[in-house]
Amino acid sequence: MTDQVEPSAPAAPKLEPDFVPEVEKPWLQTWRMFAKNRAALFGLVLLSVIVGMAVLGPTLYPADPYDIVWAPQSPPGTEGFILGTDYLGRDLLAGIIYGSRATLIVGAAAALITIVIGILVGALAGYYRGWVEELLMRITEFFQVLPPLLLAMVLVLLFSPTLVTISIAIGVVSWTATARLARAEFLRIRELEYVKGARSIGARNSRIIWLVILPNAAPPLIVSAAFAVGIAILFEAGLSFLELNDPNIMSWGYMIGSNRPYVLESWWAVTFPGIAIFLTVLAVSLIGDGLNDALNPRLRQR
Amino acid sequence: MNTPSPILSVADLAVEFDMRDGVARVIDDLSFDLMPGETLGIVGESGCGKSMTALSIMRLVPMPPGRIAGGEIRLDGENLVAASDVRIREIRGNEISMIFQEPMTSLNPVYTVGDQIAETVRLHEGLSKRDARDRAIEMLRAVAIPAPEARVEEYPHQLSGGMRQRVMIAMALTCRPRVLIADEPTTALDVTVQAQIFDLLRDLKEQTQTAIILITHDMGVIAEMAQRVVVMYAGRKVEDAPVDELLLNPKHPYSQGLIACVPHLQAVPTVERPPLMEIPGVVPSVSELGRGGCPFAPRCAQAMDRCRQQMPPPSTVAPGHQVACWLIDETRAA
Amino acid sequence: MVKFKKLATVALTATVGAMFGATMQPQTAQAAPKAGGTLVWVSSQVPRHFNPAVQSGVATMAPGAQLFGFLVRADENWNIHPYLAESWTVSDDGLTVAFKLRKGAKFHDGQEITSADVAFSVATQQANHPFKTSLGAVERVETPDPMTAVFKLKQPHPALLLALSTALAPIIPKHVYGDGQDVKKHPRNVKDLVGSGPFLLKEYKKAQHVIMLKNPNFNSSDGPYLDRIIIKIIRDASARVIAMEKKEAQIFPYMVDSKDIRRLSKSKHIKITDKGYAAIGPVTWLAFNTKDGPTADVRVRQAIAYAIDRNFIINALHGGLSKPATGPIAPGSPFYNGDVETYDFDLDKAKALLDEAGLKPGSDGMRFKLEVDHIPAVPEQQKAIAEYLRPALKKVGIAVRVRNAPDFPTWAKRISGHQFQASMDIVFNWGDPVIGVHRTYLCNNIKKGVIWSNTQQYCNPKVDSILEMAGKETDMAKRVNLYGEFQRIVADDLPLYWINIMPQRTAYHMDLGNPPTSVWGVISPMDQTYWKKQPK
Amino acid sequence: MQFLNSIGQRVLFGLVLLLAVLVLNFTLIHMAPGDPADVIAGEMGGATEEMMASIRKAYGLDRPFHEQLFSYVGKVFQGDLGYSYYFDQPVTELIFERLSATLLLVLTSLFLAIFLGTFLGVFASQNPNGMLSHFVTLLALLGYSLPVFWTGIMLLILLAAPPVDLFPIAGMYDVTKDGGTFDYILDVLHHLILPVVTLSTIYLAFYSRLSRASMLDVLGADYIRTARAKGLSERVVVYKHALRNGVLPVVTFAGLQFSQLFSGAVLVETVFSWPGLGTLAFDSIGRRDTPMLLGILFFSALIVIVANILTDISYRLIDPRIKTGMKT
Repeated sequence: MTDQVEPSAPAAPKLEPDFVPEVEKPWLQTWRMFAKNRAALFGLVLLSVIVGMAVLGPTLYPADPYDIVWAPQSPPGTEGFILGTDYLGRDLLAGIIYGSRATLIVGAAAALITIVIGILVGALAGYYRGWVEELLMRITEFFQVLPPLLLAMVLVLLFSPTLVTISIAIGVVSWTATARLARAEFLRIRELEYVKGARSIGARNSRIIWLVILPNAAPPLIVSAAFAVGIAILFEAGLSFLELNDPNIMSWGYMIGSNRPYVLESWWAVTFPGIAIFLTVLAVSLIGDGLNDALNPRLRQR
Repeated sequence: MNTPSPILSVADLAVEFDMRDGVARVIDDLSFDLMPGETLGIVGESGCGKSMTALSIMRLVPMPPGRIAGGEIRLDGENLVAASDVRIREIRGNEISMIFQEPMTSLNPVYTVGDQIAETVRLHEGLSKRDARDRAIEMLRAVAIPAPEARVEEYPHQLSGGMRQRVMIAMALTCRPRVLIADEPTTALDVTVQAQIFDLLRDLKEQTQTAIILITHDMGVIAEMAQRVVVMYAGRKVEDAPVDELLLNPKHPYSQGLIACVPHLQAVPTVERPPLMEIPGVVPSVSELGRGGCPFAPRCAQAMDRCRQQMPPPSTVAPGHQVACWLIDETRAA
Repeated sequence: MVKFKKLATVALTATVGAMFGATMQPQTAQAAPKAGGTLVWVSSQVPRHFNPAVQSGVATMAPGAQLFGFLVRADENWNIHPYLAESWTVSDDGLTVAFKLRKGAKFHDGQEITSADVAFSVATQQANHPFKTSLGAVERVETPDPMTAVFKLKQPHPALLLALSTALAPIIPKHVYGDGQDVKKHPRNVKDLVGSGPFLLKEYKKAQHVIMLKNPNFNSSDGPYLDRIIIKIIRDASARVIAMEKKEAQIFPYMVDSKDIRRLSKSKHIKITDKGYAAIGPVTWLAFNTKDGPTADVRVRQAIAYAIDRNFIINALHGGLSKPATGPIAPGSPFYNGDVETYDFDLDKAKALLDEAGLKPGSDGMRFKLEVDHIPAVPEQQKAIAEYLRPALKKVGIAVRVRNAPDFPTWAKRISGHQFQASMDIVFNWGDPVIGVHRTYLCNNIKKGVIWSNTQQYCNPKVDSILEMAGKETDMAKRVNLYGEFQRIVADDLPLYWINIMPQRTAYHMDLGNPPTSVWGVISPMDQTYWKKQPK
Repeated sequence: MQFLNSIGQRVLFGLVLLLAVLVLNFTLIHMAPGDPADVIAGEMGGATEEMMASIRKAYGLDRPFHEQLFSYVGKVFQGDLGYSYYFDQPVTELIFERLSATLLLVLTSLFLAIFLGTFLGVFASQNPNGMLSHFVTLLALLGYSLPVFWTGIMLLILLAAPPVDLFPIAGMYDVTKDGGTFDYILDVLHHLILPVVTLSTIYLAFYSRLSRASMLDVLGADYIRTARAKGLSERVVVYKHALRNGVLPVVTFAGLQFSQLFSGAVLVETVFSWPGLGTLAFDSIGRRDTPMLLGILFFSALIVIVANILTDISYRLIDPRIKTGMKT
C-alpha cells in the first residue's frame, strides 16, 4: 500500500465514545454511506411514495380505473379529475394509481428472474470453471447476440401477453449482464483465502457457493438488481407501446400504448404515465447509484 | 553555515487536505536541505507523509482536495511553490525526476517503453523522433536492460517488475536531472531484485552526480545508500542527522524504535540479542493530525504530560543533527 | 363540418338502369381541369404488390386502380360509365353481356389492349382473387374479335357491372402475366409493371413511398391531369395527420379515426368528404359465438345488445362521426332496411333477459364472465369498443375480459377456429350484399379455419333460402324485399350485434379539383383529379 | 499470428452461435398460433378453405416441423433466407433494402453517443465536482430513466408538429423534393436528427457516465502520476495517456450494447416511421411473416456478432495487454 493520503477517506467512526474496537455491522455502515448521499435518499423517498401509492392508493382513491367517469379526452382538471380522462373517458389518476401496482410487480418480478438466472449461471460458471464455465458463458453470449426487445416480442407473441409471460420474457432476455458480473465476482472471490480455507476443511461446494461466496459477492449484485428493476419497467413500457400487453391489467405502459394514437388530442394521457415511469425508474436508479457508492468496497475501505 | 549551498531546500512546508469533516494537515513545519551529489534518506512508517513530501516537491499533490498551505521549496534558490505551472512542467522530468514505488502500475500499459522514455526527451530537449528513440535505447542500456533495441518496442506488461523499475529509472534519468526522488523504489520487488536496483542507483549516481532523495521505511536501505537521513512521523520531521550519527546516536524515541526494528543496525550488537522490538500502536489517521502535542506521544513509552500538550520544537543536538523531542530538554536540563 | 349525405333513392333507379345496359357519357367537370402538378397521398399500409387481380385490400387496390384500367367505371351515384370499354349490351335473359373495347387503348408497353387480355384478366381474377362471388357467375369470356369481349353468365348477376367498375377487375396484360408463372407471385407485380391505366409505376420503396407518373399515352381526351402521384407510407397515425397539416401531403383517403377527422377538419386548407366509400359499407359489430358458452342463448345476446349504449360509442368514442348500424346491410345501400329491432340502450331489459336466461348475479354482483376479442387494428373501432364493454357490461353483471391479440393471425386463428366467446370485428359489405353480406349468415359458410366466413356458426334455414333467392333475383324491387325480410330475421336472432358504420373519409387540399368521390373512391381511377392551383 | 488465430476462433464460434440462433428462432416462431395463411386471408378480406390449404402448401407449411427446420437451416447456409410470405420476395433482398436505413440510424446514434458521451465524460472527470460533472450526472439519469419511445413522441409533438415545425415528422427523405445529391444528403440529415437524438439519449447518458467513471479511475492511476512527473502538460496527460486507457470500457460496452441498440431502433423507427429493419420486424410480427422475422433475427444476430468481433479487434489495437480470448 502506498502511504499517500487518500483524500476521499471517510473519517474513522466517531460514534462510539469509548473507541470500542468493534467492527460496525456492515449493513449499518452501508446505510450510513447511503444516507450521506442526498440523491440516493431522494430516490428512496420517491420510491417509497410510489410504493405507498401502489399499496394505499386504491384505498385512498377508490375509483375503478376502468370505469367511464366523464367525457373522453377531458383535459386535466375537468370536473375534479386532476389528470383528466383518456380516450374512453376513464380517470387517468385512477389509472396511474392502479397502474403502479402492475408496473411495480412486473419490474420486481422481471428483475428477480433476471437476478436469479444471472446469479445461477454466473455463480456456477465462476465457481466450477472448466467446461461448465465454457458452456454457460457460451450460452450467455448466445443470449447476448439476440436483440432483447425482438426476442421478448417473439416470446410474448408466443405465449400471449399476461403479467407472468411479460415478466418472464423480460427476465429471460436481460439476465446476461448479471451473469457476467456474478461470474467475475465468483472468479475473484473463489481465489481468496477464506474460500480456500473453507474448501480445505472440506465444505461442500453448494455450501461454499451459496453461503461463503455469494454473501461476499452480493454488493455488486444488489446494485445490479436495482438497475434491473428500472430496466424491466422500461421494457414493460416498450412492449406495451408495441401493444404487446394485457389490456385487463392497468399498467403505465398500457396507458401509454393505448393512448398513443390519441396523443395529438390528449397529450396528457400519454404524458402523465410517461412521467410516472420516468420518476419510478429515476428513483430506482438513484437508489442503485447510492447503493453502488455505499457498497463499493474500494470506497468503503478508504 | 560552512557547507556549500543546498541544491534543494525545503523550509516550513505545510500540506493540507480537505476532508469530509474538516482540514487535515498532513505535512507540517517540514524543513530539510539536499546538498549537490548527496543522497538524503527520508524514513518513516506508512502514512507519515514521506510520499507527500516527494509529491510536494514535484508539485504533484492532488489539488483539490490537497494544497500546499505554506512554506517554500527552493531549487537552486527558485521557489517551486510559487512557480508557474509552465515553469513547473519544465522542471518536472528535466531537473527533478521521480521514481515511484509501484513499477507494475507506474508505466502506461498502452504505450511501448521506448515511447514512454522518448516522450520525456522529446518534450524537454526537443529531440526528433529518431534521436529520442536512440536516446531511449541508450538509457535502457545504461540501466542494464539486455537487448535494449528489442526491448524498446515492448509494452510494460511484457517486462518483469525489476525490468519495469529499470525502465522507470531510465525514464527519470534520461534528461540528466539534478535531483532524483526515489519513492520506495524497491518495495514492490523481490529481495534479490531490490539489491540490483540499489546497485544500479548507486552506479548511476556515481556517474551523474545526481542528488537523490530516497524515500523508504527501511532503515537498512538508508544505512546502505544515504549520507544523511530525515526521520518523519505523522507529517513532521522528528529527527535529521547524518546517517552514521543517527545509527549510532538516535535521539528521538521513534528513531530509536525504527533502528531497533532492524537488529543488525544496532550500534553495539549484544551477544544475547534482545527480542525484536516493535513500536506499539499505529500511526494516527490523517484527520487526527495537527491537534497539538507530540503526535508520537500516544505510542511513546517515555511520554510526559508536556508531550501531550505541546509540540516540541526542533533543536540541534550535534552539528547537522536536529531532534524534535521534549526529552532533549530534559536531558539538557538534567 | 363534415356533411353526411345519404344516398338518395334516385341512386337506386340509376344503379338498376346502369346495370342493365344504359350507356351514359361521363359527366364533364364543371371547369376545364388543368394539367400538371404532384399529388402526395398518405397511407398507413405497405402494399405487397400492385396487381389487384390477385390481391385484395386497399393497399394494393388504390394504386392498382391508377395503374390498371377496367372495362367500366362508376360515379358517385352508382352510375356506370364506359372506361376501357366503349359500350356494352346485355341480352334479355341477362346471361350475355357484350363489351366493345375502346379503340387505341394500349398497355404501358405500347401493346394494344384486346379482348384476349380481358378474357385472361377475368380468368386470372377468378382463379386467384379471394372474392369468389364478385365474378363467380361468369362462366367464360368469349372473344369473337379483338375488340369484343362477350361475358357468358351461368346465372344473371345483378352486380356484374359494379364488380367490373373497380380495381376488383383490372385489365392486365396477357403477354406479361400469361407466361406460366404463378400470377400471385409474379415478379412483375412489383417490378417493370405493365399496366393499362392512367398512371405508370415509377418507383416503389417499401415502407417509404410509391411514385406513379402520368401515362402520356393513356388514350383519353379527358385526363389524366396530374403529372405525378406519390403515395407516402407513414405508419404513425399522428404523423399522418401532421403531414396533412404541414401540407407535406395533400390527400389522405381512408381516414377511419374520428380523432384524425376532427383534427383535420380544423385545418383551413383541408376539405373532408365522406364520398368515395359508398360501395364499401364497413360494419363494426360485436360477433357472438352462437354455438358455445352463454352467448349460445339468444336472450343473452339480446341482453348484451341492450346493455350497450350505441350512442355513447358513436358520440363519445367516435365524436359523432360514425353512423349507427342496425343490421347486416349498411345504411348507404339501396337494400338497407331500418325497420328492425335496434336494441336501444335499456339496462332493465338487459337484466330481465339475463334473469330469464337463468344467469343470476353471484355474490360479487357478477353473473358470468365474457371474453371479448378484437382485431389488432383500427383501435377506435375495435379495441376502444371492447374496452368500453368492460365498464358497460359490468352494470348488468357481466365481467368482461378483453383478450388482446398481438397480431392479426392470432386473432384470426381464434375466431375462425371458433375459439372465442365474443369478438369485435369489422366486415365490409362490398357494394352488393352478394359479395360482402351473404358470407356471414349462410349455414354452408360455417367453415372452420376461414376468417370472415360464418364464424358465429349461425344457422337459420329460412335465412339461407332468402339469401339464395336474393342472390339470383334480377328484379330490384324483389331483391329489396327479400333483403328487407332477411334483415328483420337476423336482427331478431342477433348472431352479431351491429354497432356502427365505420367512418371513412377522405381529407384533401382545398385546391384539389375532382377529388376521388365515386362510390369506389381511391380504388377507382384518379385521372380526373387535378390541381386548381398547385400548392407550395 | 496469435492475434489472427483468436480472431479466427471468434469467427468460428460466431458461426456456431448463428446456427443456434437459427434453430431457436425457428422453433420459437413455429410454436406460435396462427400462420401466414391467416394473414394472407385477412389481407384479402377472407379466403376459402381450399385457398388456405393451397397457401400452406405453397409455403411448405404442411410438412413436418423437422423437415421445415432442416431445409431452412440448409438454405440459410447457402445464403438463402427464403421468401417473405407477405411480399413474395427474397428475404435477403428485403433486408438489404432496409439495412442501410437502420445502420444509418443505429451507427449515427452510437457514434454520436460514444464521441459526445466520452468527451462529456472526460470533461466532467477533470473537475469531478464542477457544473459540467453535475450536468453529466443529471443527463445520465434522465437518459437512463426516460422511456425512449416516449421521448420520441414528445419530441415529435413538440418539435415537428405545427406550430414549431422544425423537423420532418416521418420517413428518411422527402420524395417530392427535387435536387442534387447534396440536397438529398442534407434532406436525409434533416430527417435523421430527431430519431438520432431520441435513440442516442440513452446511450449518450450511458457513455458519458461510463467514461466519466472510467476516466476518474484512470486519472488516479500511477502511470498518470508518472506522466505528470515527466513534465507533460495536462492536455497531453489527459488526451494521450488517460483517454486511451479510459476508453477501454467504452469500447467493450459499445460491442456489448449493439444488440440493445437494435432493440431501441425498433421503438424509435416505429415512432418516426423510419424505413429500417425495426419497423420491418414489428410489421412482420403483425403479419406473421415468419421467414421475414427469422431473417431479421438472424441478420441482427449476425450484425451483433460482426460488431463484437470488430470491438474485439479494436480493443486489441488499443490495449496491447490483451493477447488471447475475450475480455469479460
